[in-house]
Formats: sequence, structure tokens, C-alpha cells
Amino acid sequence: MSQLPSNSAKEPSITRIVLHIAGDSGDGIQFAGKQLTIASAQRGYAVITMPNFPAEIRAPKGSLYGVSGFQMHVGSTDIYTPGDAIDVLVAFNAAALKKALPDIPEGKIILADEDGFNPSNLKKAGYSSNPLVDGTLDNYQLITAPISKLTRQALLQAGVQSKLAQRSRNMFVLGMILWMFDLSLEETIAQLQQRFKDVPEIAQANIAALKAGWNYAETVELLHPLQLPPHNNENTNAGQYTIAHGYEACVWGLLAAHKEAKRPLFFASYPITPSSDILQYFGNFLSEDVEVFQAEDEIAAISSAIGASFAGAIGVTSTSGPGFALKSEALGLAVMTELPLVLIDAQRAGPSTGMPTKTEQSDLLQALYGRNGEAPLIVLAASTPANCLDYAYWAVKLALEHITPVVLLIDAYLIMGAQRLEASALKKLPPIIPHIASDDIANYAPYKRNPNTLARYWAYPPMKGKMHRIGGLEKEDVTGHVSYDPENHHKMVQLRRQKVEHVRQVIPPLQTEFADTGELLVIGWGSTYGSIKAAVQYLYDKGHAIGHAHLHFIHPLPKNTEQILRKFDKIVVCELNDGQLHRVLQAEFPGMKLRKYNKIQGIPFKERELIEAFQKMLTPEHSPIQHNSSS
Amino acid sequence: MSQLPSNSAKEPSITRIVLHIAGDSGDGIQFAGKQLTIASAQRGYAVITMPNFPAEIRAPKGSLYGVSGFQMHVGSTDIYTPGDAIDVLVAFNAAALKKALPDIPEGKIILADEDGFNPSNLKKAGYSSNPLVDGTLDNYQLITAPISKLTRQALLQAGVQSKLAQRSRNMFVLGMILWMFDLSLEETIAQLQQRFKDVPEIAQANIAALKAGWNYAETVELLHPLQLPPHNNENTNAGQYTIAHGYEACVWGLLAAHKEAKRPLFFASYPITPSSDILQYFGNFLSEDVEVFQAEDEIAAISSAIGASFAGAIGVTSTSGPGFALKSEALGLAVMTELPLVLIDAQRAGPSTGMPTKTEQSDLLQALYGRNGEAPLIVLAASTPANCLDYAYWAVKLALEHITPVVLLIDAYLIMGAQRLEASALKKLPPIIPHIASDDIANYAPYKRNPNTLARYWAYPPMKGKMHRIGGLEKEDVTGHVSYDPENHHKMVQLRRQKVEHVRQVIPPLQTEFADTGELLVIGWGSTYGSIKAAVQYLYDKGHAIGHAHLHFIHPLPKNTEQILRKFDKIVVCELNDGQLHRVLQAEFPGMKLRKYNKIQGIPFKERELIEAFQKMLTPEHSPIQHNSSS
Amino acid sequence: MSRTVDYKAFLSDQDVRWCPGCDDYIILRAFARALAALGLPPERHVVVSGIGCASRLPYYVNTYGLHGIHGRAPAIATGVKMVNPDLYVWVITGDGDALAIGTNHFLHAIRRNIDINILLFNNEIYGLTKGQFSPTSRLDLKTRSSPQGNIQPPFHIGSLVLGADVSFYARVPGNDLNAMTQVFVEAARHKGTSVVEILQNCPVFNDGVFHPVTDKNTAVEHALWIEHGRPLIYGKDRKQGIVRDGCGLRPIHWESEQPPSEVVVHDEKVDNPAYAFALTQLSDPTVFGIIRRIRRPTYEERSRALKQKVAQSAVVHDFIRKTILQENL
Amino acid sequence: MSRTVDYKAFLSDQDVRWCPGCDDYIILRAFARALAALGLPPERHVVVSGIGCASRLPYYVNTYGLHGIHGRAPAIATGVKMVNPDLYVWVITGDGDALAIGTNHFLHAIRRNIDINILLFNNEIYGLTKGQFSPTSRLDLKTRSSPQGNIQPPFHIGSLVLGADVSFYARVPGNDLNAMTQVFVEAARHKGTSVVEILQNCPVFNDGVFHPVTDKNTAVEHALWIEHGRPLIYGKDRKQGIVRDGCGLRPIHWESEQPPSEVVVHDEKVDNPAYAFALTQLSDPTVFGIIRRIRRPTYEERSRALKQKVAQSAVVHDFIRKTILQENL
Ligand SMILES: Cc1ncc(C[n+]2csc(CCOP(=O)(O)OP(=O)(O)O)c2C)c(N)n1
Ligand SMILES: Cc1ncc(C[n+]2csc(CCOP(=O)(O)OP(=O)(O)O)c2C)c(N)n1
Ligand code: SF4
Ligand code: SF4
Ligand SMILES: [Mg+2]
Ligand SMILES: [Mg+2]
Repeated sequence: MSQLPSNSAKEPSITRIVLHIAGDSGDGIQFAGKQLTIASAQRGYAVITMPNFPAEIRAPKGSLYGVSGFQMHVGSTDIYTPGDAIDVLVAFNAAALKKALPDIPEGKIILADEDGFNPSNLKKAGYSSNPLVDGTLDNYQLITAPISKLTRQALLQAGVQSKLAQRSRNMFVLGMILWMFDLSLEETIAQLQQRFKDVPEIAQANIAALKAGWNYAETVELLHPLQLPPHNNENTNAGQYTIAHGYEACVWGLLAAHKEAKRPLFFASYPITPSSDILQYFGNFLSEDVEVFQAEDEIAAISSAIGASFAGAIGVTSTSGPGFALKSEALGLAVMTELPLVLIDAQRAGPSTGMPTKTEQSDLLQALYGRNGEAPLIVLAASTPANCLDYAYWAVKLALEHITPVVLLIDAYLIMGAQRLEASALKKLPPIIPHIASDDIANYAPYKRNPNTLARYWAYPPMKGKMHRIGGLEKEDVTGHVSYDPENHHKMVQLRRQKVEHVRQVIPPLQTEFADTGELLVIGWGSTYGSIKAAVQYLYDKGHAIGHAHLHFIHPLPKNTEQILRKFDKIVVCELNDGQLHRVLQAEFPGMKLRKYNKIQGIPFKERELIEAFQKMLTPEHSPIQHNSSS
Repeated sequence: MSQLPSNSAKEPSITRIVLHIAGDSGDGIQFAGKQLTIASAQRGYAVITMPNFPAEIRAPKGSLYGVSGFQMHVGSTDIYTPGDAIDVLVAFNAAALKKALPDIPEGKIILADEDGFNPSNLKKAGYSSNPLVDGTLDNYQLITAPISKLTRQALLQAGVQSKLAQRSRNMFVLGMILWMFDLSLEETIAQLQQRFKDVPEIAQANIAALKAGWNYAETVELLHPLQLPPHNNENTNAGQYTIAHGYEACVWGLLAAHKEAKRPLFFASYPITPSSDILQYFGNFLSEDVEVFQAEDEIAAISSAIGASFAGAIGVTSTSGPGFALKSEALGLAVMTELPLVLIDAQRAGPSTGMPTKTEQSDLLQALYGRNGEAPLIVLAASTPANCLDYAYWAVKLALEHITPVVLLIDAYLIMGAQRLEASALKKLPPIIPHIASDDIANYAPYKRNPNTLARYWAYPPMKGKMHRIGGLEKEDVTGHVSYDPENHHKMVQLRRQKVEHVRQVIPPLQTEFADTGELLVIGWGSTYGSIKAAVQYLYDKGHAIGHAHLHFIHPLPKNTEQILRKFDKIVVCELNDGQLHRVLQAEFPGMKLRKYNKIQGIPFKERELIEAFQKMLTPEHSPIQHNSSS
Repeated sequence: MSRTVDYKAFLSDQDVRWCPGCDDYIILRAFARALAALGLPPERHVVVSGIGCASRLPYYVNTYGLHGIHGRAPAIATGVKMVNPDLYVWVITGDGDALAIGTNHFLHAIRRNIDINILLFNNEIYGLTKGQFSPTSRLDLKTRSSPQGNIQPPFHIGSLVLGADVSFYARVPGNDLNAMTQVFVEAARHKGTSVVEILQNCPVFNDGVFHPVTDKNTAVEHALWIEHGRPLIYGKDRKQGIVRDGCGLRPIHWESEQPPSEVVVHDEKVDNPAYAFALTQLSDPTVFGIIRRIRRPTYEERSRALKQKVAQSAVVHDFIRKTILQENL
Repeated sequence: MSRTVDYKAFLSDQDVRWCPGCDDYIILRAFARALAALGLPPERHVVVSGIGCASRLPYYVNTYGLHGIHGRAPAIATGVKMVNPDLYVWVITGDGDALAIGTNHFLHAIRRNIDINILLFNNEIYGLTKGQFSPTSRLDLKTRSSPQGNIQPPFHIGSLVLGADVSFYARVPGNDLNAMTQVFVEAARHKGTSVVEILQNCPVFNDGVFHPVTDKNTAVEHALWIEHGRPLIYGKDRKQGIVRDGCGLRPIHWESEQPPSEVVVHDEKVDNPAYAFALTQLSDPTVFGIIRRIRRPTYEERSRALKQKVAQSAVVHDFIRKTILQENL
């Protein structure tokens, strides 16, 4: 296993670093992480971040299951995941160290707050002696400091109440980290001033702690061990990028589509982990024509969104696993009435309540088939926190242009993760031309279709001359009247299918990365993009004829899918489930034998495990062939 | 097309007849049909019947969409369907004739009530002149009679109020039919006396009409055109058989399993067409340990059944398409908690509300995949009204022996159809040994498993020493404690899958009928059994190497499935949907190329259409080979 | 009531397919008349329904119509109304649709006081599915799913909606065309959720269950028509009336010419729902008319006010404003 | 209350994982004490819950327990109880669980009067999902899903359950161990659905919302503890009380030594729910104690009676009796 990458070890100079901060959930870890992310992005680095919340709301202090973590992968080259192995751990207490240690390769940096290793903390973490002093960490670069005490002193000096010290420790640590990363304090200070402008006392305490941390690092002569060259291709001009969490990117994508399509946006949801962030964040965007509605349950949420679509808006609803199951029946109504509706499902580990805070890709078959009758619809999947924006936008685009419901699959990992989003990405979004019944259509009938796309024409109240009545009963072709006619039913089932299949013609073709022909093609979808890409790149760079194709359009599949698959000797479908896409592709392409690689642990793939898995599928003697790549 | 069978035409002597009675829904068609069925069965014939209700509760009289029909296929050899082509039509009015005519081959018998062809009736049926006299029916054996008038007169003679005449017409007609079939009146008279024992006036009117019809048939010298030789293998001893509708057979199967398993039975449902009959019929079986509960919705129905299973009962719930969708989330809970639950889904045409009274097989993928997360369960499908009993029984058996939810798929066609059920079938049911935690199990833990079947041990309140707490969160192997451990989750997902897959070891192997190796294997499931079998038999008898395999155990598949498939050159999967089982089998057996034949019209396959379809798949020169069959 | 528009203009060209003799025909006519009386162009009306006999109504009226799924019409209607508060949104529902599977949405719409008009066809039975008991069916009723008699005590619709603080609640007999027309118009004019409970006879599966209170001959003794500001008096001789009894109400009978002074005068605007609640607890006589009509902010009014009040959130930073919201900063 | 069994025997060995300072800890203790006081073997108790912080409780008690899905606990409990009416079935639920997604099942259980005991932890917030407003959250409350303030008016739980004719309804403060213990015992002893609304402080997402009525210092002026047969009097000087006001109730204050005679005497057994309804409409003072307790047949009693009454249906013919029901004919 020694030949596997440990992120930065094998590279000539350090170009990417994985930092992990961990402590009690009350320690302000996520806030410090967010500031650090902003500062890093500002400096022009690529960043991908991932929080790791405890399942409990407020777990007891110092407990193992109460550890809250924040991980940031920062790089001066492209990076794809929040990172497998930790280069720098900042541990606020013993439990934090205990939980993270297995992910820290020897030789890496551990920065620990001595004050978090008192006997009570040690006991809660299950340590019988203090690992900071008992030799446990001999093979690491250990830096300890009495951070709590130092923060208290710093506040005293700055004339701020020292009772704020405990809550300011995170800023002291942030100051140290900024020093280590050679990042400036300016941006962070500005952010703190803005954020706490109504509570100047807190702003002052935070800033004092921040500066003290920085100064302390300088004083104890910490080096700048984490200096990275700037990222070549990144724009550091503020205003040209932002940090996007997956939930934010979803909201922005929907809003961008709403602006482009010039139709009102109606968003309805019922809180459920991990999708709730979308609902919560949406609440900041109320406007004349943006409505956000917290419904009494998931069924009401989708039903109100269907009503909104009928009334001329983009109806959107979001949920997670069990809530998705509850929406099944109403989603069937949207299929039957052919209304433009978007459903975002932030998948989590199932079945049933499962592990609500953990990630998984196991709602795919539900998205495709979880309704009574033949009820086809469009299924998309985003693959990075930032491109949640693109696919949310595409979801609205396809819904409005094809007048049909669309399911967008994301997951716990995407929704909580964050990365840079470039303003330029927004410029690349395609136009949206809603398929609205124009006034020059004579004799409007609700199920008259565009002969090309088979989309029906959308008309809504109070349009004149286009009143119609639709519903869940089978309807007569064209007129939309209730019909029990056998042939009509057969025809309508086919039409609904063909309309969805036609979307194949308008979506981008499937792309392969790295080898586009050769021995092994790795197929993935959703949030595994980063890990698969990193693993494939590693093996490709080692000379293997390995390619990566990631599906963002799952139903219908891009029309070149089969063609791409046929270019490889072996194909493996990698998923965080028990083989759902594998099953779909296997049925779709009967001749081919598809392998699968699956993990159902509620956590993402690690780059290393994928490399190992793929390596087993590759013929050893094939390598090393030198590609014309830069490695 | 002339080489196709028209039921009886090609056969040397008539051995089976399709009779169809049609009129307004108030005409008592279904009641007459039921009596006729009983009389036929009593005589020892094989019978399969099928009603055809209008979608409206009470449609206007004489209207086309208000026609209520009853079809009976009766034979002195085995029969498999209610029949495609009508040999004898009894039409109460013009609309009834209009609707049925396309299904009557020339030369067949039409018996019409003249009184139902008055100008108003003709107009409602869309006839511009009277088909009884304008030559339309020249190529049929037309028998007309002023049935309304005759009934009125008969009642007058018998001293009964003639205002009952309209309601007694059905008995006059039944009398005529019984004569034509050479069946005795006795049994019917006895039934009428029993049924109307509290309203002797009505009994008298009905009996008078019945006799009058019989006498009239004799008087006008109707022949006995429909004399059938008795069925060889049928037992005519009352008490040895009964007529079973699909909904009755479901209830009986559940009750039989309940008696065998010696556990209470809790049945909960919410009305929905076509499943409601099960709920309604169940209401007649209340007892100390049989509870029937009409819940406030489908979610409450399944939830209460889950509660019942937790409390030590066989929890059963029934529904149809949209209701099934609503139960998705709770079904996931049953998967996670591993409770013995049976869900019966009477499929109807979808998606959404679809065509509620029409049949379809389009909930299969929903049954398999319509839940969040990896949530495998057992899926069974009955194939005839009578064997609904067997598979309802098997559903309970597998649920109780493997402590896991089971979905039983039936459909509108099965639930409404009826056929003879032999008492001997009941004797063949296998034993049921519920997998209950016995007292000699030390240290009960809810997720300790039987090492062989992987079933957990069922314990329920108020068992002593076995208290436990379970729920929808992922649980630790063995102990059942809540667990977020990654490896544990992976393991539990696999265990739940393997437990279901293990059922493969205990179910009967898949059987082929007719050829068991050769050119074409037809695979079907559910209510298409009869039509497929009849079609395959026809072609087999013509000398083709064609076989039929019908799946009753769909998940897991019988272990010899692949083996059977491999014995044929071509395989076609026939379904009343857009190809759902086809998709499943294609994913299951990647190497094989499976054809499909589908119909999505809300109505069953016709024997003829299947024969035509299969014929196209068969090599003409192969036939005729003489099998060692009796044809 | 304006008679300028013929109510037939509000009927669609579809065949009406209820059973002969069903009250639904009368209700449909009353509804079309009410629409005509409101004087708005038909495309301003959206009629949303669930599933059931009643819920077939949208097909029969010439407006925008959405025949939804069972029990969800109030939720669907909420979406319609929020997108365009200028629309007149009607919910057509039955006792099963609103009070079995749909109890949630029905009560939550009422709680929010969204300005939709709910016409609840209460026939105390599931009609469309052919005669099973419903949550308003009386005890002991034999139905297809209670062959031995119903053992589930019924909901009092009025008490339930008052428990959710309904701002407009009226009850009308399904055979009284004029009364229904008028009440439908008042419901439409009311700002907030209006619930009109229609006692609808289902001649096929639950015939005559309301006859004592809807039949001309008997109703005079068993029905109490109320009107704002008028005393609660009924009976052929007008010698019966309603008085307080603790926090409840009870009927009394008198012989004198003048009614006793304790007879309660109807006030549809009492803020405390206790009075209206007490009215709904009366069963003999059964109360008809507008039982409660109060003004409280509607959901869409609160939403509009919130949007006006609220400054742009600090969470929305410049990047988003410029790129997504397309604001010129 | 018997003290023979130590309540700790009813606590399981699982780590309790609520936030520090949460009222849920006190409620759990009260529940365990009530179980001990009831004196039944633990396996006779089944504790069913939905999803939410509250709904975690079954893991912490040493009985049979089923942690269900969101909102469905009353339906699950119905199945448990019908299979074995000898079991004591408890439903643990929250304001979101019972009154958002679960409104249906909650109210239908009450309507049927099935003999289960529903403990409703009302913290006026969604706790488990980290702080969104719930159907009982007050207007204008800022929460994670109402960053600008809540615009959905809350349900009055009491009024709602009385609208469904609840046979036992009590309200208790979530910080009062003894009061809760007693009321839980009474709820268990009541035949029929009992609903106990617990005003539960969520110190993390909705801290202090009930303090005026649960805090010792302020409660004396803002809380009214009621008892059957006692006048509705409260306040430090016992010079405030409740009188009738139309069909409603309102507080008054007096100076004389003796309370005025109009002060209402509490009667938990009034058949007409109007009085209890009026009590639930009071907000200052907030009423604590058993608001209603009446005896009406439970669902399982009706079911048992039906089974005894009913002769075997004619539909069940001999063939079935012999072969399926295994009767000896
Ligand atoms: C999810 C779902 N469950 C059940 C049904 C079946 N169903 C249709 S209408 C109905 C009840 C109708 O009763 P009600 O609302 O009182 O209307 P009515 O027919 O009496 O007017 C039921 C149970 C359905 N269509 N969908
Ligand atoms: C079907 C479904 N929808 C949503 C959720 C998410 N969820 C879990 S608990 C909860 C609300 C909890 O609020 P409440 O019932 O008041 O309980 P509390 O946490 O406040 O005790 C929600 C929305 C879920 N688990 N399942
Ligand atoms: S079943 Fe009853 S409610 Fe339905 S249409 Fe017929 S009469 Fe009317
Ligand atoms: S979130 Fe609130 S209700 Fe939930 S455990 Fe924490 S304090 Fe208690
Ligand atoms: Mg009804
Ligand atoms: Mg709560």
C-alpha cells in the first residue's frame, strides 16, 4: 500500500493540504472553518470543504460522539475531494484527537489545545494517559499550546471580558492557522466586524483572539510549514467567485433559472435532514415573485408545488429519503398532469430513517421507479457542491421546456460540502425558453404537443381562452378529457415515455476524462465524482488505460452512452449503494457485463480504496504506458 | 387469421363456451351471473368468470358507458381465462349489444330483450335504426324476446306485484340460459330462497321469473345448443369445492395461514378500487383473534399493521396503486425493523389515479424499488383468482418464517374474477412455523439471527425477558442498538439482502409448461397466466417447441430460473405494462437478450393476440412437429 | 346578486356523471350560479379537488380546474393561491377526502387562514368507492365496509374546524339551491379560509340520512337557520330557541307569546371561537347558515407584509446579488 | 402512589443523548416514575414514538419500544393495542410529529377513543432537525426556517383535540416532576385516548418560551392549576379567577375577601366539550391540570361488543367454515 498517494507526500513540492479542525460542537469549529475557507479562496487557492456534525443536537462536552469536525482541502492545483488523509489536525480536546488519529499519516502535524486534555476530557475520550505527553504522538509533528489560557490572557490584555474567552478560542486557533498558511488577517477581521456589527464586544473579543493566535504563532516561531504556491487558473478577484455550499448552489441555480425563465418561483418543503438547509437558506430570498413555504408535511409540500406549477410558477420541492418516499403518489400526479415541477432529493443513508446525517446514493431506483404505474420522469444528479447550481438550473430548464417533472439527486455530502464557484460558470448557463402556450395557438388543448419534443403547451390561470381541467385520471390524447379508452391509454403511456426519452436529444453528451478508450472505464454519478476522478487520475498517470465517465443525466441517458461504454474492455460502476446504477445500466445494455464496486457505509469513497479496487481490475503488465499527460 | 381458435369452432365437439350477459348496472347482471356460475360448477364444469363494471356508480340508463357486463367461460376441459370471443351474448339493451358486438364472431348466438331496443335506447347507443330488425345481425343466430313484457306477465300470473318485474328480468333471462345449458333450476331456487328469506315477496318474484324464463325457452323450442359433456377431472360433490373470487381467495388464504400459524391476524386497509373488496369481505370474519380495521388513510393502515406485527400478530394491509405509493415510507420501516408484514397490492392502470377500474401490471418496479435506501423485500404474485389463496398463504408463511415484509401483487382482473376452488387445494398448503424467540434462547437480542435463514427471532409484548426497542434508525448487528458505525451499516445492508435472497432456497422451483426446452419460452407473471397458457398450448399443439414459465415468486427468483431460461433459443417476457419484469430479468441475466411483448390498455391479453405475437417469433418451418400430447 | 351573466356560461360541455337523484347536481348548479353572481371572468377561478364523487366537479365547470389526488386539494390550492393571490381558488372535497386522508391539509389551511374557499360535500359516506363508512358516518351505520355496523364515532366537522380557529364556517343543506348560492358567494367574498359544509344526500349509499333536517316537512322542527343579529329561534310556531347552558348551548321551548330574554342572539363575529363551537355541538336542532365569520390576517397578507417589511438579508452577499439576482449594485 | 418498585428499573441502559438542560430529562424521569407507580411488569408496557427529540424516549425506558416514523405513532399504537388490549400503550410525540405531519393519525385516534396514552412534548419548535418553526410556534418567532419571523398562526392544541372530542386532556409544565408523574398515572388509568400536553422547554432552539407560566416566580400570576370540584382561582393573593363570558371564559380580579359567586367551579366531566374548549382558549392565565376526563366507550370496547353481538355472517358459507375456519359443522 506504500505506493498509494498520501495527498502531498509523493509530489515534489507541496501543492495541496488537508486540514482538519475538531472539537466540541459548541467550539465554533464550523465558523472558524468558514473564515479559513474564505481567506484561502481569496488568496487564490482551490478549496473543498466538508463539515462533520455529530448526530446529537448538543452532545455532552468532551464526548466522542459529540465531536464536530471541519475538513478543508486546499490546493494550488485542481482538487476534487475534501481529502482522505489529514495533513494538519487541530484538536480542541482529547476526543477530537482520538477520532481523527486513524486518518492522520505518520509525520503529519497535530496542533492540540493542552487545556482540552484534562483528566475529565481524557476519560471521556477513553485515554488512560495523556497522549500529548505519553509518547503516543512521537511519530507526528506535535505542537501543543494552552490555547484556552492564552485566549483568556489575550482578552484581558485587550480589555475585553474574559468570560468570552471560551467562545473565542476558535479565533485564536484560526489566527495560528492563518499564520501557518501564510494568509493575511485582513479579510477575516473585516468579516468579523461585519458579522458582529451589532455586538461590538464580541467582534472585539474575536479579533483580539485572532490577532493573539497569529502573534503567538510568530512568537513561538512556528514556521510557515503550509505555504502553497498560488493556484494557476484561479481568479482571485473578489466578485469573480464565491464559496458555495451545495445547498446554496441549489438555491442559486433555481434563482438563476427563475430569472432567466421569467416565471415566478414557488419553493415548498418540510424540514428533513440533510435537505433542510435548502429550505432554510431559501428563506433569505423572498421577493415579489419568489415564495418560500414550509408545509405541514412532505405531501403538502409537493402538492402545493404542483398547484404552483399549475398556476404558472416553477414549482420546486426538496426533501431527503423518507420524505421522498412520501412524495411518491403526488409525483405520479405531476407525471400524469405533465406539469413543470422540480424535486430535489438530498439522499442520506437508508433504508427507513437509516442514518439521517450520513451520505448515500441509494434513492436512485426510487427516483426512477418509486411510483405506481408507468411514470417516467427526468432524473439528474449533481456531482460537486458548486455544480449543484448547474444541475438545479438544468432541472428547471428541462421542466419548463419539456413541461414535465424532474428529479435532481444530490446527497448529504454534496449539500454540506463547499468549494469555490466562479462567476464565469454562471455565464455558461444555457438559455431557458419555457414551453408556454402562445396566443397564436388556435384551439388550445392541454394535451396538444409540440411535434418535435412531444412537450405539451403550458397554459395557466388567468390566461384567457385557455381554460382547461386536468387531473390524475388518464386523459384523452390532445383534449385532455378523461378517457378509459384502451388504445388511448397505451398511446398516452408511450407518449409520456417518448417525451422524456426525447430529452436525450438536448442534453450534453457523456464525456470521458483521462483515457477515452482502453482497458477500464469507471462509471460514477453524484458526489463520488471527486474521489473517482482523483483515483482514476492517479492510475492514468501511472500509465493505465483507464477512463472516467460521470453521469449527470441519468434518465434519459446521454445518447452516446453506449458508444462510450463500448470503447473499453472492462467497465465498473462505482456507487455508494448496493449497485443501483449498475442495475439500471445492466438492464439498458444487455450485452455488456458490467462490474460494480460499492460501499454502503454512509461515508464517501476514499481515493485510496478506489485506487486499490481499480488496480485489481487492471492488468498489471499493461502499465506503465506513458500518456501525453503532465504527470 | 382464420387458423386461430375461436374457442369452440375448431374442436370436434363443443367443450367450452363463453357467455356474456350485459345491460344497465341496475339490471342485476352480476347477481344472475353469480347464480349461473354456481349452477355450472355444481354440474361439474370448469368455470372462470369476470365482471365488467362501469366506472360510474350509477350511470344513466341505456348509456354506453353505463353498461355492466358479466362474462363466464365454462368448459368440460380445463380453461384458463374468462374467454376472448363471445359464443353467447345476452343483451338487455341496445348499448349492451353495441359494446359487445366487436367481440362476437359471426355465427354465434345473440339473445336480446326487444324491450331494451326502444327508440330512446337505440339513440343512447348511437344506433340510427334497430339492429334487431335492420339486418345488422343477419350473420348471427339471433333470438329475440320481449323479456320485460314476459316477466311482467309471469309475475301477474304468479300473483306477485308486477312492479317487481323490472328487477326480476335478470331471473327470467337466467331461466332461459339454464335451459340452454341444460342445467337444473333446483340449486338456483334454493339459493334465491336463502338469499331473500327476509323478503319472501322478492324471493317469490324471482323464482316465478326464473321458472317463466325456463318455460318460455322450452315453449319456443329453443334447443339445448350449449350442452357440454361433463368435465372429467372435476369433483361435483358440494363441499369439495366452491366458487372463489380473487378477493375472497385472498381473505381465505390469510385466514388459513392465521389458523395454521396460530398467531392473531390484524388486517388494516383504506378503501381504494379495486382492492376494497378485500376489506369489505374481511368484515365478515371478525373473531376473537381476527381484527379488521378501516384506517383514516393508507399510511395509517400500514402503520397500524406494523404495530400489530410488533405486538405479535400477522399484520396485513391491502391497497391499490396510489395507496401503495403512500405506503412506501412505512414499508421501509418494516424492512428496517424486520417485522412480519404482508402488503397486498391490487394493481390497476396507472400512473397516478389512472384508470381505477382497469387492470395492469405496472406496480412491479414500485414493489421492488419504491422505497428510500436499500430496502429489499419478498415479492410474490398470484396468477388466478383461486390461487390468490395459495399466494396469500405463502405471503404469510414467508413473512412469519423469515420475519420480513412480503408484498403480494394481484390486480383488478384477478380480484374481480372467479373460478372453482377445490377443497383439495387447501390440503396441499405447506406448514407454517413462525420464527418466534423461544424461551430457551438465552440472552435474547432482537437482531440475533438464525444462522441458516438469517431471520431474526420474533419476540413481542408481553413476553417476559425479551423486551427490546427497535425502530427505523440503522441498528447494530445482534443488539439492535442505534448505530452510526460505517462497517456495521454495510454489514446490515448485506444481511437484509441476504436474508431475502435466502428465501430462494425454500420456494418451489420454477416450472415450465408444454415444451421444457426448445425454441421459444414465454415468461409471464400475475393475471396473464390464463391467456399465455392458452396461447402457448395452441401453438404447442400445432407442433412448436414453445414453453411457458410463469413466475409466482418474483423476488427472490426461484433458483432454477436461469437454468430454465437457458434451455430456450428465444425468450419473450409478456406483461400488461411497459416492460417491468423484462427490465428486472434483463438486469439479472446480463448475457441473455430477452424480448418483450407488452400491452398497456387496462385490459387483459387476448389469447388470439398472443398467438399472433408468438407466431411471429417462431420459425415457420419448425412446425408442425408432433409432440406426445393429446391434440 | 347580479344576474348579468348566465350561470350556464360556467358549466363545461362535459357529461355530468353523478348518479341520478344525487344532491351533487343541485350543488353544481348553485356553484355555477355563485360564480355567475360574483361577476368575474371565468379564468380568474381555479377549482381544485381531491378524489371522490364530489371531487369530479371541476370537470363540469368552465374555469381552470385541477382534479388532484385524494385528500391533498387544500395543499394544491395553497400553491395556486400563493403564486397568484388575485385568483379565486375553490376547493371541492368530500367528507372522506377532507376528513380521512386529508385531515392534515384541511386543518393546516384553516390554521394559516389562506384565502381559499372549501366546499365540503358531507354525505357521511365514501361515495366513489361504493359505500364504505367515512369519518363522519354515524355509529352503527351498516355500510359495505361495516357489514355489522360502524364502530368509529364520527367527527363533528364544525367543532373540528373551530378547534383550528376557522375564520368562516357555514353549513347548508345540499338540496337548497338558493341558500347554497348565497353562502357560496359570501364564502368567496370572505378574506381567509372559508369552509362550507354541505349536508349532501347520497341516494345510493346513504339515502335520507339528513332528511330530518333537510326535508321541508321535518326541517322546520329540526333545523335552525341563523342570521347575524337575529335571535336563535326556530320551530313552526317560533316557540323554540337556544339558550346558554354553562359554556354550551341548549334548546328550550316556551308557551308565552314572547321568547324569553335569555334566547341567544346570533353573532357571527365573536372573536372567541367558544360560542361558534357551542353552536356546532347542537344536533337537534341542526344549525344552518353562517356560524362564524371573523376577519383575521390571511396567509398571503402576512406573506406580503413580511416581504415588504424585510430588508435584504445579510446572508445574501454582493456576489449573489450581482450574478444571480441580477441587481445593479 | 405505590413506591414498591424503584423507577430506575424502568430506565434502560442506553446513554441518554438529549442536550444538557433539556426538559426531556425531567419528563423521562416522571415517565419512569409513573410506570413504577402503576405497578405493572415492564413487559406490559409498549412505548411507541414518531421522530423528533421527544421520540427518542423509547430507547431510554426498559419496556417494549417501537421508534416509528415521523407522525405515525398513533396509528402504530392503534395496531399494538388492537392486537392485545391488555397492553399499556404509550405514544411519545412532539408538536411537529403530532401536529404537522401526524395531524391525521393524532386526531383519528382521539375520535375513535382507542385506549392509548399520548404524551405530547410541546416545545413549539422542531428540535431534532435543529430549530425550524412548528405548527405551535408563535407568530413572528425567528427560527432557522423563518429567519424573518414566523407568519403561520399556531394551533391551540387543546382546542384542536376538543374539536375531536378527546376524552382525557391535561396540560402540565415540563419542569414539574411531581405534577407530570401524577398526570401520567391518571392518563394511564383513563379508559380511552388520553392526551397530555407537556409544555417542554427546548433550551437550545426556543429557550424560555414558557417561562412566564412554568417559572416559579411568574407562574403564580400566569398559571391556573385546576382541580375537579374546585373553583378556578389563582394568583398570589388568590384574588383572581375565571368567570363565564358568553360561551367563553375570562379572568377577573377582585378586592373583597371572598371570591365572587360567578367564579366557575371546575368540572372535568361535563359531557359537552364546550366548557373544556373555553378553558383551552385562555392564555393568560394558562390552565394546567386535567381539563377534561369523561368516559365514553373505547374503540376496543366497541370492537369487542361488536364481535360478541354479531352472528356469523351469511356470507361465510359452510365450505369456508369447514375448510378454512376449521369449524366442526
Ligand atoms: C390514495 C388514495 N386512496 C384511496 C383512494 C380511493 N378513494 C377515492 S374517493 C375515496 C373516498 C371518497 O369519499 P368522499 O371524499 O366522502 O367523497 P364522495 O365520493 O362521498 O363524494 C376513496 C377512499 C384514492 N383514490 N386514492
Ligand atoms: C418523513 C419525515 N419527514 C421529516 C423528517 C424530519 N424530522 C424529524 S423530527 C422532525 C420534527 C421534530 O419536531 P417535534 O415533533 O416537535 O419534536 P422535537 O424534536 O421538537 O422533540 C422532523 C421534521 C423525518 N424524519 N421524516
Ligand atoms: S354514489 Fe352517492 S354521492 Fe356519489 S354520485 Fe352517486 S349518489 Fe352521488
Ligand atoms: S434540541 Fe431542544 S428539545 Fe431537542 S434535545 Fe436539545 S434542548 Fe431538547
Ligand atoms: Mg362522502
Ligand atoms: Mg417540538
